[in-house]
Amino acid sequence: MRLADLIDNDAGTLSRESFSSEEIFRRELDRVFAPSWNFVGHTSQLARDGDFFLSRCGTEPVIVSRDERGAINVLLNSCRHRGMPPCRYDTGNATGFICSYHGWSYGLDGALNGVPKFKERYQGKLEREKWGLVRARVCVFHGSIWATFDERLPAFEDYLGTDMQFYLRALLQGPDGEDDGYEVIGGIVKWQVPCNWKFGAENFAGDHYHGYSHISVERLSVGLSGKTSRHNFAAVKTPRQAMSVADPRRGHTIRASVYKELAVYDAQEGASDEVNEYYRRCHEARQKRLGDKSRLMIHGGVIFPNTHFNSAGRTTIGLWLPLSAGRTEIWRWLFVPRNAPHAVKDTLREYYLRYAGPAGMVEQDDMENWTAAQRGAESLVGHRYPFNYQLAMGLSRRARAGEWLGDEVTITEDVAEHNQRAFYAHWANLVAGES
Amino acid sequence: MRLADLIDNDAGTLSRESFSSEEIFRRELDRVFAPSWNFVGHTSQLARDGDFFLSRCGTEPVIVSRDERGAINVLLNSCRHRGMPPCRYDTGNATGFICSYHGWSYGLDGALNGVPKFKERYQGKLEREKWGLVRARVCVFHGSIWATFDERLPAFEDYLGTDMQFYLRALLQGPDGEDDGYEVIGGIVKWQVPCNWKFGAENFAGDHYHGYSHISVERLSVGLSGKTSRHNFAAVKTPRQAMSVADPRRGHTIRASVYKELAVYDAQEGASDEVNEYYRRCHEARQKRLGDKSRLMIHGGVIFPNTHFNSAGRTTIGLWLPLSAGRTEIWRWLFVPRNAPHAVKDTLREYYLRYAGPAGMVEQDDMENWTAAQRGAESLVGHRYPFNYQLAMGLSRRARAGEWLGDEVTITEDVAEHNQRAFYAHWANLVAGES
Amino acid sequence: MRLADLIDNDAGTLSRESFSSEEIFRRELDRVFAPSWNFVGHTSQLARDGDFFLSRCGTEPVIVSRDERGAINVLLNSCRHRGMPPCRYDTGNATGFICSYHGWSYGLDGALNGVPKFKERYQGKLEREKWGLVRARVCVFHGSIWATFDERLPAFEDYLGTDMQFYLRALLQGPDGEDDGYEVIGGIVKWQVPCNWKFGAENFAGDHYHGYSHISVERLSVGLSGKTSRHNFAAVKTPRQAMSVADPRRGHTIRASVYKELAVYDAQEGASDEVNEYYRRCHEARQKRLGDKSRLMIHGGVIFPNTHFNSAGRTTIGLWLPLSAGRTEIWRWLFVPRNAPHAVKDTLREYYLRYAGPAGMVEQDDMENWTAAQRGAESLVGHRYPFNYQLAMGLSRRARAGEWLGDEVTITEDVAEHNQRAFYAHWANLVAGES
Amino acid sequence: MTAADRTSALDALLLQAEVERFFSAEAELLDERRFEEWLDLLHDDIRYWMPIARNVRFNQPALEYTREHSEANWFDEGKDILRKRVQQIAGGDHWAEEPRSRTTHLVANVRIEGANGADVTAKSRFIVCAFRLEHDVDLFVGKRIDVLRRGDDGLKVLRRTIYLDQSVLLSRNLTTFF
Amino acid sequence: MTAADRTSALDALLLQAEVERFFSAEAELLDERRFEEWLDLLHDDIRYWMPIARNVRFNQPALEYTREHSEANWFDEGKDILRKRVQQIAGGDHWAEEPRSRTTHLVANVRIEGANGADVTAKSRFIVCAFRLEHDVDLFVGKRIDVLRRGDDGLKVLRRTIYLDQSVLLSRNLTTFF
Amino acid sequence: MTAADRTSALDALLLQAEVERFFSAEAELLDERRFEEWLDLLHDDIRYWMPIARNVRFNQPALEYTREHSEANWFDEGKDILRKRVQQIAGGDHWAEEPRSRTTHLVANVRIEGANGADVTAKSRFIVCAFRLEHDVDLFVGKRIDVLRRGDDGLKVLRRTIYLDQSVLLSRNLTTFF
Ligand code: FES
Ligand code: FES
Ligand code: FES
Ligand SMILES: [Fe+3]
Ligand SMILES: [Fe+3]
Ligand SMILES: [Fe+3]
Repeated sequence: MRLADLIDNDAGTLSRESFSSEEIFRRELDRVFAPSWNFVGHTSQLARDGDFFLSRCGTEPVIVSRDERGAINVLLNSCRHRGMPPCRYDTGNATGFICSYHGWSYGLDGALNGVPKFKERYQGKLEREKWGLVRARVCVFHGSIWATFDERLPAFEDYLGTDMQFYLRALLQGPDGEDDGYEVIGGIVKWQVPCNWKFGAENFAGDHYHGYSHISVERLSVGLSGKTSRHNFAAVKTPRQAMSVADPRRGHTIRASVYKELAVYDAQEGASDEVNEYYRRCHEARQKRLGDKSRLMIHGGVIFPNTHFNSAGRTTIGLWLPLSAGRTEIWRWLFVPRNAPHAVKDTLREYYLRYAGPAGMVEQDDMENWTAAQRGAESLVGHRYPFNYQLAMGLSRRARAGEWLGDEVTITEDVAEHNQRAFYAHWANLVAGES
Repeated sequence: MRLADLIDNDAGTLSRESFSSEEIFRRELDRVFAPSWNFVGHTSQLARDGDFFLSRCGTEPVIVSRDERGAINVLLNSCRHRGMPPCRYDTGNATGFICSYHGWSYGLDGALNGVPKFKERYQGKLEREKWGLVRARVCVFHGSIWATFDERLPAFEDYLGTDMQFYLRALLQGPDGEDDGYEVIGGIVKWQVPCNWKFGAENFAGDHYHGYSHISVERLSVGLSGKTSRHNFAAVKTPRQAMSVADPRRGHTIRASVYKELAVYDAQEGASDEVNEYYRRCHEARQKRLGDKSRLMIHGGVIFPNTHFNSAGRTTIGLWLPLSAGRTEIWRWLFVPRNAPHAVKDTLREYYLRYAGPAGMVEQDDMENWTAAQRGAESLVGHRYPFNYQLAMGLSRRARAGEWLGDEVTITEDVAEHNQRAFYAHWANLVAGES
Repeated sequence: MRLADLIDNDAGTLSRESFSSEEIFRRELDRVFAPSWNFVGHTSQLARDGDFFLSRCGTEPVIVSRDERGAINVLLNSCRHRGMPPCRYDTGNATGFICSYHGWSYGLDGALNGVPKFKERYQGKLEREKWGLVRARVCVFHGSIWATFDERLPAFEDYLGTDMQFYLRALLQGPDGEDDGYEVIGGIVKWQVPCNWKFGAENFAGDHYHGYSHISVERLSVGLSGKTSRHNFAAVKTPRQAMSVADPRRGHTIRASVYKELAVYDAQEGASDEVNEYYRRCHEARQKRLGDKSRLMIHGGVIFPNTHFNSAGRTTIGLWLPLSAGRTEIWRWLFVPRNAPHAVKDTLREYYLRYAGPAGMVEQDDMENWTAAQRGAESLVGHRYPFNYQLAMGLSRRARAGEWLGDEVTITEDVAEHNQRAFYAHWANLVAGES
Repeated sequence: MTAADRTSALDALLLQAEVERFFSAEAELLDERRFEEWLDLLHDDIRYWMPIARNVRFNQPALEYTREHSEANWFDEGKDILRKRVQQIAGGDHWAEEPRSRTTHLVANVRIEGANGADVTAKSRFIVCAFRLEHDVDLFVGKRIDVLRRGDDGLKVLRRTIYLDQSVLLSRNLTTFF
Repeated sequence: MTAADRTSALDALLLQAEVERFFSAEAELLDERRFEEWLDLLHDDIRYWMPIARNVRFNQPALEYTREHSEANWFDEGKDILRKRVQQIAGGDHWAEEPRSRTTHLVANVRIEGANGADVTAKSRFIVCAFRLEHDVDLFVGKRIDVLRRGDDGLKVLRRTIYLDQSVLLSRNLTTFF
Repeated sequence: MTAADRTSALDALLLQAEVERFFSAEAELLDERRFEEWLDLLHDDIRYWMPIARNVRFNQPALEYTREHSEANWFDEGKDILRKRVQQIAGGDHWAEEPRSRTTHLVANVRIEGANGADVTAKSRFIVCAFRLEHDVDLFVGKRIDVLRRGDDGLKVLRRTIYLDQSVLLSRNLTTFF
């Protein structure tokens, strides 16, 4: 197919080959993933100097380490001699990394410190300072760690844009509205799904519409409020307005609601008295701290291209790591309020485990549907029939300039495929545009 | 290699890359499978309105359904919204299909009947009548159901041609010679073989020559006559002439025999008195009904490209579904005479089970040989040495015009690779010719 | 990437895509493997007429047989009719091979002797003498059997070159220095490693530098001397000089040492008195027979491209069979001195088993490192950072002309990546050069 | 428990052990390709049935497996056909098993569901792995229900139902016994 | 051995057989999708825990599996959540299990590590295969440690620890019970 | 049956249970990487042999597996080498096992073939799964024949023959014990 035909923004349709063509997948690696900032972890995973953990920066295996000077490094986990990963432990504390093949040794900052036979046999030929581990550019944003190997990419803040800085910062605020209010709980959840990575992107970007996927869990009570439904906020009586927020120039998207008035606390986290009390206090502290802006409830979103986050009572960040057009590996970080009592952390943790991931009663049905939809994207006859993104088309508008919702972004209220359209419009520019 | 060199019709040779090249495989999907009529099932599988079953149309997953008006529909099993298959049951009875992703619902005829939030959020933007399940063209031929997604293809009857209409109709006649005389027994046999789909095509097209593959089962008695050998007709004393019949312009082929005189019934299905009596009566009814034409015994054949059938006491239809150059999925329908007593149906069924498929004592050795031959097709040195199709070359002739054997077809008597040559000549025109 | 940039001989670097690109892999099959001589086995595997075994010639499955006239044949194991391998037994004794598909039968020399229905149905159309199994060119060199399907390639001796003839002959000399002194023990060790075939090539070519890979086994005593370390010669006190020997025009390489004076026997094979005595006698016989040249100890090497050998107390020959850029199958032949007492053969055999292959305490760590290094070769960011081959660059020189070390070859003393550079320079000429 | 309870509990144990030993010995005969001896473990009236699994709606379990005696099954036969299969392999000319596959029959979760008169009904789980030639691997997983009949010469398999978990068989052949 | 030794040895045998029978019967309930009945085999206070495996340095085994009650785990829950999972599947609208997967739970190497009072601790190995739709196959392999408590209505699972050998789960879902 | 028969039948049961317990405990030691303790279960004169499988003509079964003491085998060694392997892994510098693989040893179909004097011969089937790092999975399947010798400190493995069903090993390494 012609790349120009991948998307039809006016019709609100997208070619199925966007999900199934290995040729397009290779273009994505080159034009979407390589020039992007990626979430790689959180400062709470690096409490002490020498702490490290393995992560991924798009397709690339990286070491995230905290060195002797407390600086955070993101290093390509591949020896410069023959490519062997010098670090093979998911997590730990170390003074450096020794490659097990020929014994080159690297510092926590990637510096090539030791080379067997360096003097005798390299005789100055090897410029050691040029052969350290490849270092990524790093940005720490309210506790979250971001990296890229693209030297020409703008700084992370510009990559985010003013408005998305506001939303991402808000996401990382604790329930009491304090900045950098969360910490990661041990254990990153990792699994694979036989579908294209964009099924996840568009789901997290703004799929308010797939309620039918979850009718089984909606029958039950899995949230913290004890009310039927999977969401805690289902218990809140204050009326709210769902909305999709997108930055069309950058591809970032937010799923959110705005309460029509300052929300009353309705024990939506009332799993137990202790938890209830904690959240009530946080609720009040948050309204005091943020005032009118506390009407905002972020459900989640996507930092373009593949960093997904959930909020609204479940703060998790996920990476959708592209393995092939039809296969994706997912890594999920789970967050709890840094200063909460253990009971709160444990209650949240259990809620995440029954909600999210391959054992999550909610997301299991997402995974099943995405996997099945991938087969449809691979149908050859199907390639003549694009996917439909017409939900609430023509109903978006620029956010009211000057208002705190932002003025770079566009918004659609209520259920919509607004964010998906914005995501794919930007994606198609990168994949099909001049490079 | 140059596509022009794929085949040498004069030398009777075919390049091994025809079986192993993924590039040629992709051309096949486009030029051989897309523009073809495919068997997808049988009317006896749809006894009641609302009955449906899943099938394949070439590479495409389809729903075959009988709607409220009794009409038969063949629908691409892929939701128009995001591609999810709205039907995930191999078989059943339903009033329609609801997609489990966002809940779009379709009728038995594929019409998009229900769309959540249709009024509020699609606001006339979504033209529902244009977004039903993709409907294939359908033709019911003497009980067999055929479909294609190609709008430009001629009608099924023309695709078959006059003579092949005669042979396919004959295949579908019961043992007593009555039209549409068979019904499918429950359970389609499905399995995968790591070889190219054409190994099956040429076997069913006309491989009278591979007796050596089956010497082990020929030692034993697996047929209904109780005689040693795998074939019932081995028991018949009336002399007959094997022949290969091919339609060179369309690629269809038939394996058949013609008895030199009206055949005597030699208890070739004499498994038991009841079965014997049934077949004796059918034998006489058939001779009365068909007269001289009853001398014809069809062994099987191929409706181009990948619908295979067996006859001569074992009426089965198989689809060879191409997964890749080196892997094929096979679906096999087993047929019994619609009006036969249970004892006959059960006897036939047991004969099929011990003969055909992955548990079939006969076809197991075919599968093993095709799998091993695929390795030979993949040999790089082998690519310099084409396969040999010279058996009985130059011995074919146009069928005697006006005679009931047909006048569009060409024929070779006795063992030959006549049909394989005709099949591949047509195949090479499609794959290598101007499109 | 541009093929011209694959290698930078001046900088001593090689692109990681050489190991991970499927496109380069396809070029290798065509330009490196097809035009090469390959070790396929040893005459000691063919004691009697009719003996045969299956092997590989590069990517090609072959039968190695000894016919009625005692001649050795290397035949493509693929029937000329439809490609089925006529031989499916790893080893045995036979009068010929019958294809199980249609029963064509071939002689031990590949001649097509039998064709069912030859007279009646091929009627002279089939020129039987042209349709025998494809025969490879064969060369027996001091007991080792070599083959190629390339008609234009020079004779094996010229392919080896004068100096490499000397080294390969030396490798095949028994411990007493007698030519063709080894025999294969039954059972070829076959396994697969998920890495590119060249990781093995450069290891066997001359990786004296990866000692760090083996620190675990160096802690223990696995050699025959009883001394700590994996090598028998670790026990020898006579000083020696490690060296890397390469034929830059042909890509062949040798890992060797030269003792500074005639070495004393230090019970390096002193596993038991019997073994010790045998080797002491051999040691003396060898010095007598070879004189000054007995100072040479070959550790191993590579006959370009993928025939690897080990020596220095462990005589094994291995084939690295390329399956894909990222996967390789290894076949390993184990050799023992033809005339040694059983105790010696058994002692050596046990040494091989604990040293080499997937159960080998030494090579397990090689396999692990190569597998991990392959991931590094696949890193997309890594593709911007070539592998480093600068060890002891600029220290090589032409071997002293006229001296017995050879004058076609170049040499570096001590630890070096000299041989890797020579191997890859030749490899890159073939892969990237005009063809 | 009472002495009587204890005695019957131990009797149950002895039966359990006998059945497990029977299945293990049977598996060895198959893996060692002693097929003739294996046939001797089958009752002359054995019914050997392996239905085909279908994907159906949760409330239609009756449709999930093809029916015996009337629908297509992987196997649905008696001793006569099983004997022919053994004879076919024995000749060395049944190419799908020449050279022979290397199989491992693993039987676990053996639970005796009941015994009445001469018949014992046992449920079990199986994994059958079949390796052949250089690289081929087939994995067959599922459940078995056996009815064993005790005669003068010990237990014989009177009825064997094999539920294979695959729907589309991912292997080219079913040349092994279950 | 003495009569007393013999008696206690036989008692141990009876207990072993009881526990194996319990696990086999449980596996059958799961594979036959009789989930409500399966719940009855679980103690009301059951802790059902499956940690996530990490790759760590050989001398830091304590880091290898995520901790109960504080870190991310595949499962770390009680009967209330397990019951919800059963209720979810029961409806026929839990798409990840509609149509149902075909599972085989194979339990082996059952070894009773100790019994004190009403509680029996048993170690075992499992292979769970889950096939669904036309082609999907998932293989789960690992170890289990069960504490079974004996009550008036027999044994119940009081605590189940499941060590899955995978680190990155190669399957899209964990919709089966272990 | 007679009281005497019953007694000997129960004795057989006790032996069967003892052997199964031995194999289960052994598997746990391996999966828990308590290799030193595992060595203690091996007789000092143990022969540990795993031949290589070849594809041969049906009537030449003697050629199918490489011969002990004279041909190439996967393993063909005694306790000295096995101890070295254990020492190698113990150091944390044997890269093929650093970080450690997660293994599950599953032993089934244990059948005691005979006992004479101090020696018990048992046949069994095994599946050994080895997972390592993020994604690597190896599956080893086959049969085992063990000769166990009873001494003062209980049973020890005097001889272990391991028939692996693979011919070409599809894994890069065999760093686990069987
Ligand atoms: S690959 Fe790391 S030191 Fe050689
Ligand atoms: S994919 Fe079917 S409704 Fe969305
Ligand atoms: S393929 Fe060998 S005879 Fe036909
Ligand atoms: Fe969802
Ligand atoms: Fe056939
Ligand atoms: Fe090494």
